[in-house]
Amino acid sequence: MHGSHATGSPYAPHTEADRTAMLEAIGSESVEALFDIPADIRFDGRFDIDARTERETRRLVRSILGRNDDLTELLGRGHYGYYVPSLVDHLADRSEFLTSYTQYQPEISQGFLQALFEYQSLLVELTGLEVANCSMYDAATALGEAATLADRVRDTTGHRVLVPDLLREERRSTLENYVAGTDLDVEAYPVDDGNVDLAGLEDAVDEDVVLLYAENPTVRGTIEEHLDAVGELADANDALFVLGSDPIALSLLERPADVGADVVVGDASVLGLPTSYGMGLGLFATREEYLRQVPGRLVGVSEDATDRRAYTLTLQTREQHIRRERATSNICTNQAWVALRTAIHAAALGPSGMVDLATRDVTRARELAARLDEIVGVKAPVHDRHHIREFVAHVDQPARAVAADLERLGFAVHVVGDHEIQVCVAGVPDERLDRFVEAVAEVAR
Amino acid sequence: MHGSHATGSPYAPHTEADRTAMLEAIGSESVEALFDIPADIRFDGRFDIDARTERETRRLVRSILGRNDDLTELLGRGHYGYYVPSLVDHLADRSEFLTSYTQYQPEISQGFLQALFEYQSLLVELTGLEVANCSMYDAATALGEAATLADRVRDTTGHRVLVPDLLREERRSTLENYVAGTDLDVEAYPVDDGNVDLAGLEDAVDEDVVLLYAENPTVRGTIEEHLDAVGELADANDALFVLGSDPIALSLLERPADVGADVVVGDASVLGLPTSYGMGLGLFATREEYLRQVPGRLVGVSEDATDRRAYTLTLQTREQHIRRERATSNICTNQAWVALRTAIHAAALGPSGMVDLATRDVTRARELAARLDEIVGVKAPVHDRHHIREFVAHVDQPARAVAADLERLGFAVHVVGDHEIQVCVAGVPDERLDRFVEAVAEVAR
Amino acid sequence: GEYEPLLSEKDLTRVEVGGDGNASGGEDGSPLPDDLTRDSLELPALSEPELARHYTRLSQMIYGIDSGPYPLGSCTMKYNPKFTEDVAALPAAAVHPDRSEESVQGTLELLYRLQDYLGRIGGMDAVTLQPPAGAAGEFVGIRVAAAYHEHNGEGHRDEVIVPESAHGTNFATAALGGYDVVSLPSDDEGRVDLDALEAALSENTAALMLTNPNTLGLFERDIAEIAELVHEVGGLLYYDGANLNALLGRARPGDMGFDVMHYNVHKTFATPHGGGGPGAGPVGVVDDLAPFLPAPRIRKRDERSKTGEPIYERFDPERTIGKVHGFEGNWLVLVKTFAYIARLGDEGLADASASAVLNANYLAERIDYEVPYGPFHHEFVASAGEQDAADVAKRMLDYGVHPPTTKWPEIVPEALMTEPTEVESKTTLDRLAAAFNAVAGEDDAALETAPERTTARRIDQTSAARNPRLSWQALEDES
Amino acid sequence: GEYEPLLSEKDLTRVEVGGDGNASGGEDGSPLPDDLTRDSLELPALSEPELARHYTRLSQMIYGIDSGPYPLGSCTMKYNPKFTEDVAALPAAAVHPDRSEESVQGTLELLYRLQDYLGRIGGMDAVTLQPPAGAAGEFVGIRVAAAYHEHNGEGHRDEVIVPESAHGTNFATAALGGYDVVSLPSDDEGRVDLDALEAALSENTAALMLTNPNTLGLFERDIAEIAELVHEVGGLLYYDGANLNALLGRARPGDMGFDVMHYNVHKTFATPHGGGGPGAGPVGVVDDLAPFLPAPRIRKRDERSKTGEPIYERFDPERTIGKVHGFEGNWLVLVKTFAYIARLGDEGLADASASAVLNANYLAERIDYEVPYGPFHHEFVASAGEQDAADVAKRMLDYGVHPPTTKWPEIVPEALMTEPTEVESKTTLDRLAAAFNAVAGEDDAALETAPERTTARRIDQTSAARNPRLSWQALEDES
Repeated sequence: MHGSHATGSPYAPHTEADRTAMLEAIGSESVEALFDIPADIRFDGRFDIDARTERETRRLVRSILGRNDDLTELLGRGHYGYYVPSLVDHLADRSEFLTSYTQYQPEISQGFLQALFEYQSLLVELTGLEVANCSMYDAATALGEAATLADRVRDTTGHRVLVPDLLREERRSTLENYVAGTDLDVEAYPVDDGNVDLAGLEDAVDEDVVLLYAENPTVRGTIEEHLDAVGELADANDALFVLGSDPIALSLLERPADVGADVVVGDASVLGLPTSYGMGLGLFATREEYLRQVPGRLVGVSEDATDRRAYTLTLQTREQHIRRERATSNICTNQAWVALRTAIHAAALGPSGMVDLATRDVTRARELAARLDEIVGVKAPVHDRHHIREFVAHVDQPARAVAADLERLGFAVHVVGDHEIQVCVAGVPDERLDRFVEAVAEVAR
Repeated sequence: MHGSHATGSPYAPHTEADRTAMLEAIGSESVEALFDIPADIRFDGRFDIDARTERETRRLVRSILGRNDDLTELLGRGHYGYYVPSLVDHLADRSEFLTSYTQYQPEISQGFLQALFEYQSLLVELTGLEVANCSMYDAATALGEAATLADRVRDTTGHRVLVPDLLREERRSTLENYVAGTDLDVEAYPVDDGNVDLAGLEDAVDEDVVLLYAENPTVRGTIEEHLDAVGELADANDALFVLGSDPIALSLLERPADVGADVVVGDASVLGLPTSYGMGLGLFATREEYLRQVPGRLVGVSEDATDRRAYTLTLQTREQHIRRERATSNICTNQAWVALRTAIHAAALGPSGMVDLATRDVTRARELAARLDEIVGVKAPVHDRHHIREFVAHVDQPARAVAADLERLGFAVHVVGDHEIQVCVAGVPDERLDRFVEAVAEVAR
Repeated sequence: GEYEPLLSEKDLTRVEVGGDGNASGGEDGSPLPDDLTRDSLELPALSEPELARHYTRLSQMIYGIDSGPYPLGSCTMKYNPKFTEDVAALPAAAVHPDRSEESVQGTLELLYRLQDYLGRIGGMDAVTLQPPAGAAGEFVGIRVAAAYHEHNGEGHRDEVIVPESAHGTNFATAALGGYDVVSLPSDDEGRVDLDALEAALSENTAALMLTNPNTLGLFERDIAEIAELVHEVGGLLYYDGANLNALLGRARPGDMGFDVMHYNVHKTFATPHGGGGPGAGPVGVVDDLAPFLPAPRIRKRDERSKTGEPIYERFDPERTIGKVHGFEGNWLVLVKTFAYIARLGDEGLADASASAVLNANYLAERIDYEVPYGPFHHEFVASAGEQDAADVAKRMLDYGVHPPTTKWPEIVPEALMTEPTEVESKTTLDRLAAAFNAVAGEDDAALETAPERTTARRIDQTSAARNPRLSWQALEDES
Repeated sequence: GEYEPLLSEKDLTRVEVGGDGNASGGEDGSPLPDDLTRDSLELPALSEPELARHYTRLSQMIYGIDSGPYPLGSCTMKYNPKFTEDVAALPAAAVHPDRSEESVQGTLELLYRLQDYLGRIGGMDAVTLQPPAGAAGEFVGIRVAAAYHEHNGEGHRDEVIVPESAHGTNFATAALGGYDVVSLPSDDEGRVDLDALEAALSENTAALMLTNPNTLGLFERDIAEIAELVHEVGGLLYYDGANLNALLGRARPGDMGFDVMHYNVHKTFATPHGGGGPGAGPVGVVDDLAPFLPAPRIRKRDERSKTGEPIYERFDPERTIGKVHGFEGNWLVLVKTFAYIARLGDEGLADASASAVLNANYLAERIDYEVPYGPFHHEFVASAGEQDAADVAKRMLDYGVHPPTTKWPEIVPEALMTEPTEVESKTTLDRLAAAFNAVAGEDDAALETAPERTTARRIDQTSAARNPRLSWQALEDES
């Protein structure tokens, strides 16, 4: 594209004349002479990566990704494909947002700081907790950070972290890596028909518990019916009550603060990101009392030299670049731009739009379950609970075979048991659901 | 998306409360009462157009356009599918460019004015003429405007406009509409083997000719070999010599000023726009002596109150909003945003990139013609001339049948005679050309 | 605002063309004989990062619809829904106009549906989508009228009547069509003077061009009578669609007696203006005029495809005037137009007009400047009174808003022609009113030195025109 | 710069949830029992035009890479090629991570190829793409090291050595991994002090974390000896990839003796930083460590598809540490990374490093501030001397450029850590140098009151921290 650059980086601007002038100024004979690398470890091979034109590169990626099948995804379990309004792309893609650095110079970053401040405020409203940071990587790592927070803030000598035995295995594994450097151990408590088994939990809890984790909705799409009791159990044992959720569910379901949650984690990118192979946005909110132990970045309000309101990253002494090994987390780069997208999407929906979306997730899941339940060879939902977005269905045929057959018909579903599939309505248009019901009827008997 | 607007325009922001407050301020009972329309012509029917969500609308358009076949287009004849660098989209789509109005308030439009000034400068370099306007609609309308310019500037009482008999019929028809309100008549002069038939032209020209039009390259992709002679003929008869071309061809071919062109018209969007069903950008450049007769907008340099350089639309007294029926044209909205895209694309290529692109258009067309010529049943190129981008090939089979067969194999070509097809290499990757040669071999014998 | 150098001030690189100096490097010299090539080409050679910064910086020196209110009367600067850009960018939209009908059924279907939508919205029988802008639409209307009269043996009709307050394009278009323009004064209430109209009409009248509501925002209440008068002498009634956004769902030009009209898609259907285009100016006509429309139009075939879908085809109207664009107009703009209409539907379109009219009336109520004519619809024309309207506009820039159209129509002294459109909120209208009122309270000195807070301060128009420098080459020659 | 109100200052609408006040209107009340729902939700309700203006205005108050030079040492703010956004936006990239392998062969192939590219570039045998940022990559590296030692029965190793001048994440990551951090001072020339290293190493050493070139831009010339020393005591050598952009095509961590490394894709492969992420921090390891990498990784199957294409599958490394992300990392960022590498190829990558090093050396030559250590590569650390480095940075903002990283590494008093990257032209470097030099010539008074020409003036950090107001709700409570 850039005429004088037949070879070399198309994004490096020097002409031969520039290079010569610059070397002369430096007093060096060649660019290579500037590299102070001992000969014995010099790399004189090649990576064997061909350079391509922009157009060829685009065609290469298109051709590789073209191998992905074009399926209607009825997939969820922590990652969702809601429709993202075009506005979100157009605004978030403005290069000032997309290509700026972390806001260490707030005087020239007010716009991003304000957007993140508004994102924090959105989460404060949704959770009822006073403090939300401006992002972790995803739900799993946010849970891991909550555990290290628990490790820091609890007075007790406890070491047990309790999680439901219905938990995405990836989320638990991530948590285990996060606590590997602490004395904490992760244990599971029982679940009954898709909800916390309160009696079983009561048996499991003792003073050694520093963190009690529950999710609402659960990974199977069920809505927890006795969260307040879970919160009380945690409180009674001086354990941190950590609740997993997301902004859409939180628009409709009980407010975490009202059931005693100390920390809320989850994936906030249910708003803002389309399906993106699991890329997410770690939601992290907590009570004010833990403010100085919060991991990640916080945007606060201050004043500038003319006394006008100004935004800035604050309480940075918690962070790695200042506190080093005593930081509240090692996180540096987070998911700021995704938080921006989430904030724009939420603003585009407005409060009614968010409540409506969550409400439709309940009614559409209920309706789909009822329709599947009418099919010979299918029972849905498996759990006698309220659901949002998704539910598990029993199939008389082996679930793997049913899923494979559905895939041939253009639909992707989860296999979650030998005879259980899980389906999610989020983002799937009505007429696709109609065709899905037909497809299930075709393959399930 | 906007919660409070279940019905109504999603882009009108009023809540019911706003509306009430505003009506109260106005002193009107209802919005309908503000419409001062006699009852007998009130429309009380419906358009019967359903409202849709943004997502549904996107799916509707995608589904309609999905009926277009996915073909490799070897099509040209005035509209081309060059690769447009991603940079062009990203910069031109910045909403300040895309959503601003004509620069009647230059103090808050400096950026667009400068970009258009740079576009004008690009055309000045390419044509060698001193003045370029900041766009007409397309090549055909630019030719029409050139004719009305000729009508205004010529002292003679002439009324003949001469165009080559090899001219896109649409271009000639547009020209005829533009001169319908004048005394001018459009006539064709002969072409010989894809070039101006100089002898024939000499016979056709007389003092009555006010405009002599030629194209380089011609609609059949041939390069004119004696443009200077054409220019001399025009000059000798006091006719305006109008040359049709485009920025890519002009990067390589003879400079219009050097062959005596008085006006250059053409489609500048060969740079900047991908294939877009004929949407274009009318290039219009001329000699300084015709400055005050130029149609369309001109950006000039001036100074602001602090003596800093500033850009502004200038010589507006030529235009319809001031001069009304004595304006040099009726044009108001032009193709400014496309001119911006063209300017960015040209800048991205740089001078070497532009010359290279045009050079490849010559060599790749030549090579493809040679390869087709080897196929039994094909002779290419038909014209014994130099070509750029495209050429005509003779096929022994009926051309319509060959084209239809090629379409079934995934290739679109022009049918330009009973046994002539025309093919264009612009924007077609090499490997597609390879497959095209195979396809022709399959269908042409 | 910092000064941004011209591209040419950042770099100019001269590349030799042809012969040994060939830029294509690897090639054996030029592929063409020297006498067919230029000698050299001198343009800026800059890298992608440098260009990204250049154009980003330029964009920052532009006020767009996403910057704030843009109440340009008659220009109808609405918010442009972002999603329409996405549909226009669909790869399937990128097709060549010379494709076979069979292979572009999607494009033809979209065009067909848009023809149909526009016909319903305007109350017209047939629509062409070819004109690439409003003025081009006017030209089609005038050419169609001419062809119609010619066909009826009335080629002698050589006058087009245009109200004094009409858009400049009306006059220029009539002249371009070869007509003598007969200018029509307004009556005391700002509307067509029926007596003057009767006086102007004659057997030489080809057409009357009219905007309704007119440029003062006033509905021409006598439109039925006007139509009758024009038709009586055998003339045609042309509707300038610039102000159609005031009437959606409440009145249709076809029902008022108009024979031919153009639609300004950016004004009525929120396609972006692009700093001066591309636009689109579809034209609708009554049945009698349909045979004269430009070629091709799109129609549905009687038969259906094997899969049961309708099949679309191009056709040339029987007595077509031919072409007014080299291909079929500004396709990408038409895609956005279609998407906008399909998004809003009946209710959305009707609400757009309702809100546009409400907003204009509310804003007029809120500003201190006098508004002499009414009742107006989607726009109003205030008078700057003792102030110079152009200065008022410059000063409004300092308050961070875009000013109205000024000094036109001339029937209002020091006119401030104001059209907020439906997209402004009450809050924004209040802010806009505050800007008007702040300026209304200032003295001439403040106005004459305005603007002070903009990228460029007041620009010297006279110097630009007296000494035209229209390219960087001209600047170089100067220095 | 004009103040932009908070969304909540433009509107706050409370919507009742559940029961009669249900926002979903048409529904028969809430679909859930009241005790399972919240009572209400209060958020801004604004229209698309209002939001477009809000975020457009916010964007105008941000300095991005398209605004000008961004010479943040160690942060490597490069120009982000626009086309990489387009490939990441391809509809085929929008897939769910729980899809069957058969149905996401495209995604698996891209990930496989990227693993392979990164392995070659770093000289590593196996690569995981899962870590969603550089610090997450460090954490994977430390966890892998721990698992490796554990597997070898050396779970007692509880120390990680980190040079004083290292990135803060190195310390924090080692601590998060449960290690004691042993801090290592630099020698007089700014490099690892071999004697100090020998003293620090022991049988308790799990790993040494090192950046090379280090944060002063200096190549650790003794890297071979360092590797030998670390390996001798059974420790592992960790490469912090933050400065890899200095070495592409000239030296590879694997060849230097590093056992494990992370790649910062935004620093080395020009993915956008997004104002703080998302990033990606792939980790490469030598063969011995490969069994411990996170699950899953991607490999090619032996057989091919019916159409002859390779088939890719996920697999769990034999002794995997498990997961460090709920799914498979920041996929969209990885797509951009792949596209960047595939665009540049060997020559482009090598040129990127060459130009980055040339630019740093040229800029250092041009500025008046002293640069105490060298020879440096892609970055250098100047000293502000008597001036306060943070004030220097604030004042540089007034000259329209982004300042360097300041006050770090502490080995240089009042450090100005400067990295122009390869994307800056000589002209821009000269402009940047002029900004440095203008500030160098100014007195403390000018520096302390800076910045003056920015959207916000100097911001009071102390007040923000002393009285934390972290949401609009907190602001309301206050007023």
